[in-house]
Amino acid sequence: MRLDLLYFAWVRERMGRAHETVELPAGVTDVAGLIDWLAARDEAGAAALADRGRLRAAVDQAFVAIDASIVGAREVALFPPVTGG
Amino acid sequence: MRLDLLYFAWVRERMGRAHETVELPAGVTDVAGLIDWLAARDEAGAAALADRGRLRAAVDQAFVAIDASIVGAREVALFPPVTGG
Amino acid sequence: MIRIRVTPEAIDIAAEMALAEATAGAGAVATFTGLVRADDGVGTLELEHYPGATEAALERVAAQAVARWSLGAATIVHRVGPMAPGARIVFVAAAAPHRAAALDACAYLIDRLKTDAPFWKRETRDGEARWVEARETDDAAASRWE
Amino acid sequence: MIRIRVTPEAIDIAAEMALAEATAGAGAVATFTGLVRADDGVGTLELEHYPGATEAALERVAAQAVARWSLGAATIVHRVGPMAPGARIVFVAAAAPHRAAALDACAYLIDRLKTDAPFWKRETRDGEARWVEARETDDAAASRWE
Repeated sequence: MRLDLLYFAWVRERMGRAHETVELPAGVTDVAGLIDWLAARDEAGAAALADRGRLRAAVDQAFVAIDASIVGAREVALFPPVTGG
Repeated sequence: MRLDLLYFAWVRERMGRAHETVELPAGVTDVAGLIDWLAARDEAGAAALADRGRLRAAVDQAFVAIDASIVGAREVALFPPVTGG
Repeated sequence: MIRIRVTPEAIDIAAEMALAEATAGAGAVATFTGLVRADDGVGTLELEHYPGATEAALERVAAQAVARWSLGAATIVHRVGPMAPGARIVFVAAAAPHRAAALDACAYLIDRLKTDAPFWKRETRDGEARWVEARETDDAAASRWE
Repeated sequence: MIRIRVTPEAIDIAAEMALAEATAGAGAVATFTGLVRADDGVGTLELEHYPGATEAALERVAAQAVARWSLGAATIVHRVGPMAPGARIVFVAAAAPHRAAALDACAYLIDRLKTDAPFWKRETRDGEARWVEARETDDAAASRWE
């Protein structure tokens, strides 16, 4: 499955990129699985995604819980808790 | 006792004046007594002060209850409930 | 900083905001603006007040808000005299380091002003003038701060 | 009327107020402005956001407020990019016929924005940049509206 990934704030900095398009392995079906896969992929992923408690996600631009499905999604974003306003 | 009286809004209109200085009779010692005396004094006073439930007062510029003392006061104001803001 | 103005002039919100924002520690400014409603048939609104007593009452309300919420600034500007539909009648602002204090203090300023300051509104509709009646909900709103 | 802006430009409060005030039935406008505090050692603040998702989130928050309090107008303007101490980060406004609705809706807009919109703050102090941590009090403030 082809998926656009976006990273923000310190997740972006540690990933070393703001976005990428990936070809997901068949077993990755939710946000938590995506995070596991990215963390195992390379050192940048391991560093950016180590602190699971401080990671938040959006699927197709809607905030979701970490166990949310990504089946059929076009875009997933990973980022720290928001701090606007 | 010499006392400055101020009237506002429809109390002012019905009294036909915005202020006056009066010489109070000795028995008038509180706001309620002042209102009774003014209402008995002339027709304008009777008309302006008939609706006691809708009258409010200030003694020396501080809002007070209708039974508040006016002994030693320099200025008493009579007016309807306030409607600012 | 407490800023009280009772004025026949139009209220300049940009200027008032700049003053409130410039106070020490301001990270949050909450404001309330009351307007002459443009769509309910009022031709003009006229505001009468009790000179001296009005300013003193507004000072007291502002000082209470500053003390209760440790504000950097409390502003109350109230227009008096005749004004047209759409005009600003009143503007209040509360500046504080954080938003909860600014928001609560702003509500306090306008709620207390409604019951504690000697202003009277007279509106003209279809050529006929009438004094606006006080609303019981204003007393209820003011008393929730006690 | 819902007005959402996410912009690198300075926030013009006079212009935003005029738009909110001009909506049908406006007798009351409540606003909240968040500022870069000028006195706590921050050199610059930088706001990052998630283009598209941010605007959609702000639209949702504003639409919920309009529906819940029957607002004439809900405005959310949020600045992004680098900004200096004293600058306005965010401005929200709620216009309604009466003040209780305007005040509550204004608090709702800023409380929900803090938790529901994808913005991230990075501040620079003494030449060192750090990402601002989210505050638990923000979640508490947002959840009181549920």
